[in-house]
Amino acid sequence: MLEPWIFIALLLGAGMLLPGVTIVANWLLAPKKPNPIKQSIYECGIETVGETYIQLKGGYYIYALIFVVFDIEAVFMFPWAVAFDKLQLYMVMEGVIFILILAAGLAYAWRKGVLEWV
Amino acid sequence: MIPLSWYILVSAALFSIGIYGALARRNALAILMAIELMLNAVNLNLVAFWRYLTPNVVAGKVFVLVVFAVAASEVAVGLALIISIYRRRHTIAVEEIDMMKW
Amino acid sequence: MVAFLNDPFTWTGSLLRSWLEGLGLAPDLVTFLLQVVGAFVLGTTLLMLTFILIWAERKIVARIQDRLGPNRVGPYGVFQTVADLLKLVTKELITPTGADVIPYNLAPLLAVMAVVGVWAVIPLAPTLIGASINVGVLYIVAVGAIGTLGIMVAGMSSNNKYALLGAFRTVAMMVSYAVPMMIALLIPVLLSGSMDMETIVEAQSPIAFIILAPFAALIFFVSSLAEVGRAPFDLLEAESEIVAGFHIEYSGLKFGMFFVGEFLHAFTISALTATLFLGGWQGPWAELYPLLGLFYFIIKTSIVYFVVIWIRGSFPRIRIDHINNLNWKLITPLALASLIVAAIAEKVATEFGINRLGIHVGANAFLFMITLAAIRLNARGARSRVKANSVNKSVAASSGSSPGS
Amino acid sequence: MLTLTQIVFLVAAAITLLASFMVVTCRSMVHAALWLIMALAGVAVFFVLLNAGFLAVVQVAVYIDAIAIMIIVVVMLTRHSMGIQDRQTNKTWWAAVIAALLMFGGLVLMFTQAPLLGAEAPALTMGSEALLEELGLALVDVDRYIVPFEVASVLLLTALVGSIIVAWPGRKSQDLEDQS
Repeated sequence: MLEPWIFIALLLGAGMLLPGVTIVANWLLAPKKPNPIKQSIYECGIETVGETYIQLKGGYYIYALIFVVFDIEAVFMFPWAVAFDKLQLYMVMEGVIFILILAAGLAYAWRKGVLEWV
Repeated sequence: MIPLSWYILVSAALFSIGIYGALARRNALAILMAIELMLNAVNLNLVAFWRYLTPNVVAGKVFVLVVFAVAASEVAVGLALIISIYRRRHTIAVEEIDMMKW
Repeated sequence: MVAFLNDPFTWTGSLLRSWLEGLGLAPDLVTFLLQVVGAFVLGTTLLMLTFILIWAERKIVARIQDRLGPNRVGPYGVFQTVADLLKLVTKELITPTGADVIPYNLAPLLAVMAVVGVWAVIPLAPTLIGASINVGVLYIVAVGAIGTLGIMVAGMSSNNKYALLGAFRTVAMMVSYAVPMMIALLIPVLLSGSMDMETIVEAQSPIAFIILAPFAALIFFVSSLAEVGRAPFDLLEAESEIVAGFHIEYSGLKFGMFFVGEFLHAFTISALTATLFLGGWQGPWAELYPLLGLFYFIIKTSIVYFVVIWIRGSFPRIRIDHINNLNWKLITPLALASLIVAAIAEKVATEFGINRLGIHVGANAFLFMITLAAIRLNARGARSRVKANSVNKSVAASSGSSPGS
Repeated sequence: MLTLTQIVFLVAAAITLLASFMVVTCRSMVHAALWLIMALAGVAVFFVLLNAGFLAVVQVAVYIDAIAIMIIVVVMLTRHSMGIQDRQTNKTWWAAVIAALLMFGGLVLMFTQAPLLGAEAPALTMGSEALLEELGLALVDVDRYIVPFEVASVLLLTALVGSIIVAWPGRKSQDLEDQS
């Protein structure tokens, strides 16, 4: 029962190892002559003003929030969709109600003007 | 084969670490993260008991799903509060948010 | 020999297995070793595939734009990518001052890992799939989104304002488009009654899901394009605005790995679209000759990939507020509506014994009309707003952008 | 002699506990969030070992993709509040240590009373596909978990609306804030 998961773990490991190996090869082959100007941030072009870790605006949080809510929704809907063949009509309607309740949340965010990008 | 007690030990340790984080940290965000750890410990326990004691009852999994929903809502509202407090008071250190204390 | 040509995958697997067991290894260990071999073969193949993908993309985009494209290194410039790689390999790896070293170096690996990991659950041929798990679809969502994490880590750790801005813009966009993508993914699951990719492919044996649920296919395709950050959603490298986006501070192959991840991701979403909506390896006689199944799969994937490149060659980059409006005000409601429509249509078809194909096509056509009417209404509103603004001679505030326009 | 699953378990446990320890002790919030992701991934490995593949994938999809990203976004939003030089713990952090140790001891003591501690996991009677289908059926069955199912959606709706009300200052004040 665990076999496919072992394969997934191995593939994820390979997905990290193979690029890792090539990067190490690059590191071995490449010249290494560090100097402060080369390593300065954004070495060519206009220097950025102010500190790096700027304050992001609140809109990003709202997007992440809506994503989280719909993510959980999808998580609840997936077993429902898997069992779809065996559901009776009223059970399907319950799922639809579930979707509609969350759609109301989206509609609220829309009305409130949260979704506009400034 | 892994005995049930291993899972319980790990989850108890995870929960205790979460308790420490929630009680000791000053940063409200860190407290939220510690609470996430505690919720994960609970989930781990639920799944472990489901697997070892009642593998044929679906209740354990439903409970875990509900915990996911609760965790997401809790983080969402908690982070919203943190943002709101930060906007007004410019701090997220819990010691300094003491308006309601008196 | 005939057995090999019919089904080379099982044949090679059993040959290797019998050889290893002949060496006296335990069956469990042999299985594990075969899995190791399989994982590394798959991973290496995918990474090698990037050479062809980059070359094909440059060539096709050049043709679309009436250019020649790479044509110096090798016949038709096929070795151009190899030359590029050799150049990248000899570049110095620069770590910017103030960078967060471990996350900084981990980010490109995460970006590649997320893409390669998706291929574990894609059935390449009737007898060839990495891991047949029963939660394949959700796995794709979960692992694919790790790429988002990689981008975010890259942006945060390189200590550069442009990188940070680019990363968070990208993350906002990816996170937004993940919503309709997941909802659209629910529809094939619902139609086939399983999250296992193999079952989904088998369920498309008479009719592919693109006919039953064209809206779901379109939404999945568009939103995964955005999820990958392909043109026209390539905000993450909007050179004119934020220089190069999150990978500005990366050099050498670390930068190259982001590139590999990006190209491979575009190919991956083509493969996913082909698997989930175009029937994957399904085709005449594919069940009998698995090699033929692989051939069909590659053909279908290539067609979708060609469309991806075509889109890249044809469309200008969309402005970020338009991207967000398009998602939240058109695609997400449409995805929710089409999920509800698909659920009701499927249930009605099975409960009352109505023709499944007919009711699905009819329901989607109905949905299409409603969408068209809504877009038209909205466009009329936007036009009248613009007209009113120009009559008032006031400078039209650009905030009145309309969805779907 | 350890079997493969036991080795995987021990490695995952070590990583999870180390990462969660780093979450609560790390000075930089960004690093704490990254460690949190690692701890959550470790828990996902446990779910796989417990034959709950669906929950493992959900763990990654919900926690790592959604919640962790939201936390990181808020870390960046409230970046100026506490630097890494600031004091990170309350003055009464020693009380927290005691509470945590007491909790651990109490939990272990309590769990020693639990049945079947050393038992092997019973074989699953259903295939994983059937388990998932069973879960889906149970969620919408009127006699079983329909209430939690619908309440979850209402809860999420409430969280969405509430968070928007709390965190969204309105378009006007947002503009003012950006200018200042």
